[in-house]
Amino acid sequence: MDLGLDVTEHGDVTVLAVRGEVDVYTAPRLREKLVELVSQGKHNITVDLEAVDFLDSTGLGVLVGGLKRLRSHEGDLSLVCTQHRILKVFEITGLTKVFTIHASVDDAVGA
Amino acid sequence: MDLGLDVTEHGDVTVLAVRGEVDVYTAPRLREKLVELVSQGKHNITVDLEAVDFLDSTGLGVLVGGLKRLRSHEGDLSLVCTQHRILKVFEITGLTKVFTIHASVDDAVGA
Amino acid sequence: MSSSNGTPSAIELEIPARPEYVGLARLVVSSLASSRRTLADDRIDDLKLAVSEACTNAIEAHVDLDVSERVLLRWSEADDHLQVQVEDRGQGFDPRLLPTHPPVTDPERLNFERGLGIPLIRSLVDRVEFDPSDDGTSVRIVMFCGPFENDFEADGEVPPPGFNTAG
Amino acid sequence: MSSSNGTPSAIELEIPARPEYVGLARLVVSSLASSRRTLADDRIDDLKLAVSEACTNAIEAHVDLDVSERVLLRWSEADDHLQVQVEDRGQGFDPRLLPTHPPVTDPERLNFERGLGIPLIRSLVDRVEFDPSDDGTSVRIVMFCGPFENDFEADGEVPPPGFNTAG
Ligand SMILES: Nc1ncnc2c1ncn2[C@@H]1O[C@H](COP(=O)(O)OP(=O)(O)O)[C@@H](O)[C@H]1O
Ligand SMILES: Nc1ncnc2c1ncn2[C@@H]1O[C@H](COP(=O)(O)OP(=O)(O)O)[C@@H](O)[C@H]1O
Repeated sequence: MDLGLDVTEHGDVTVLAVRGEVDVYTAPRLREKLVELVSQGKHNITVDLEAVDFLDSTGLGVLVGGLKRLRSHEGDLSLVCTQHRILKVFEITGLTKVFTIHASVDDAVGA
Repeated sequence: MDLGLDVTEHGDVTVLAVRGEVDVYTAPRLREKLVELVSQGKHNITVDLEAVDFLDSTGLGVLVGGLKRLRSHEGDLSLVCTQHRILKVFEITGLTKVFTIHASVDDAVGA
Repeated sequence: MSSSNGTPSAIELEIPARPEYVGLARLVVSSLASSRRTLADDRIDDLKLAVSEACTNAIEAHVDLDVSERVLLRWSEADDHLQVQVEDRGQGFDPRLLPTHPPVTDPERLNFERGLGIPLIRSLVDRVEFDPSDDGTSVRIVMFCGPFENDFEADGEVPPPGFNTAG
Repeated sequence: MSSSNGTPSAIELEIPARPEYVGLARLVVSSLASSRRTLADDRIDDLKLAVSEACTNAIEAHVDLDVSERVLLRWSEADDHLQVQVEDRGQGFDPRLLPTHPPVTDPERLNFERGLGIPLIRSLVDRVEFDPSDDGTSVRIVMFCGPFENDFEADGEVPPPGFNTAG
């Protein structure tokens, strides 16, 4: 089971595009990548979830942890997500009110 | 698990396009369709295997049975197959020498 | 041959209690659920996520124990529902004693990276029972389907009990 | 929890002895095999077909028996090979007594719609053992992989022993 993690810079926004399934097996890699980006001074991160097939509570936990870490650096972690089944997980847990969720990477980096 | 079976007429050749997995569960439906076509007087049948994802010995058996039935009516059953992994099953069992195998439906109906 | 206690039509998958096998459990459940024509695609996704959460908890329950412990997933079907049971050999827990989360608007909310699994399960499936014992935990998940599907269909947009999303 | 006799890292799938479940066995085997990076795609296809044939035989061995009988598939891995065992509770058979087919150029060849499964298994995998007993049959399939893969790789184009393709 592969987890794809691609980083691109858009002005002062760092976009982390995630591909595949985020679960208890793969989430640690996502966490490490976020920690690495923050330690490189990237404090404005958008996580693009459009190519994610599956996201569970472990994945949610990693994103919440990333947001918390960035806020402590006066930064932010936002999301790109339009897939119904992924959005639903944020809705059920009330996390749509915690994260800024964009409809596209363009929206996110222009915002 | 779905098995798709589409019949089209090309002059005096009847093309049966099979889609999906042919195994012990689905092969009976393929057999019934072949029997039905023969009983309708279709004695020149090409089975198009290009959209088949999986074919096992049960599927081979049904095709051999169909060929036998058609030969007894002075007819023929040929195949369309270019997929390596499907062709391999015919090669291993020596059935490439029993069936005429075409590279396309056009080849089969023009032949 | 392993013990086939229970329904003859049950399907059992036994995996080592390790994170890399949760994906296999999901694959098996979604394959079985989609051959059950009466379950809509989004309900299959719900079931898949719920089972994945239960398997994750089962695997985590073994973390401090013998790594050779195993997790059993048992699938069975009836006319009007399907059932997935996830069994582990962990230390058990009391589902009534789980903490509730602060409101999402509370800055404290960000301190809760964990504890989202069981509320998710509760909200995604039609029925869930936790049966902890000294020998481990059995989680029984039920999805109604077939002729009764609509009667029991949950609305995924409404936050379930157990979450506090009020401002 | 079912008996986990044997390797702690083994994965077991137990299905009812019915044709509709062979597809699930294939799905599980190909998913497990593809997470094993050292096995090439065409070898995964070979393993999948061989296991499917073994499961089909196991299911057919139950046809006249109690329909509630079950088939067990056990997956295990070692450094240089992976192994799939398929166990049934059928009447058993003697693999040495299977008929050989007439040459493919013989018109009689068309009378053999059956009997292609075991020769296929033998040709597709690196090692296969049939272990019939009064209680049923166990088929053990081995594929070498990892550092030793190339040494053992079979050439799928060559007709295997057991088939007579000579004119
Ligand atoms: N199968 C289980 N065995 C033992 N404890 C469990 C089990 N499932 C859940 N728990 C307990 O319930 C807690 C809450 O679970 P959950 O809501 O899934 O969140 P998380 O797993 O992220 O902590 C877990 O931290 C664990 O202590
Ligand atoms: N697991 C099994 N239990 C009992 N008999 C078996 C088993 N596997 C194979 N056989 C016997 O061996 C024969 C040949 O099997 P095979 O080559 O797969 O062809 P087929 O299944 O088409 O007959 C079967 O017809 C059956 O009599």
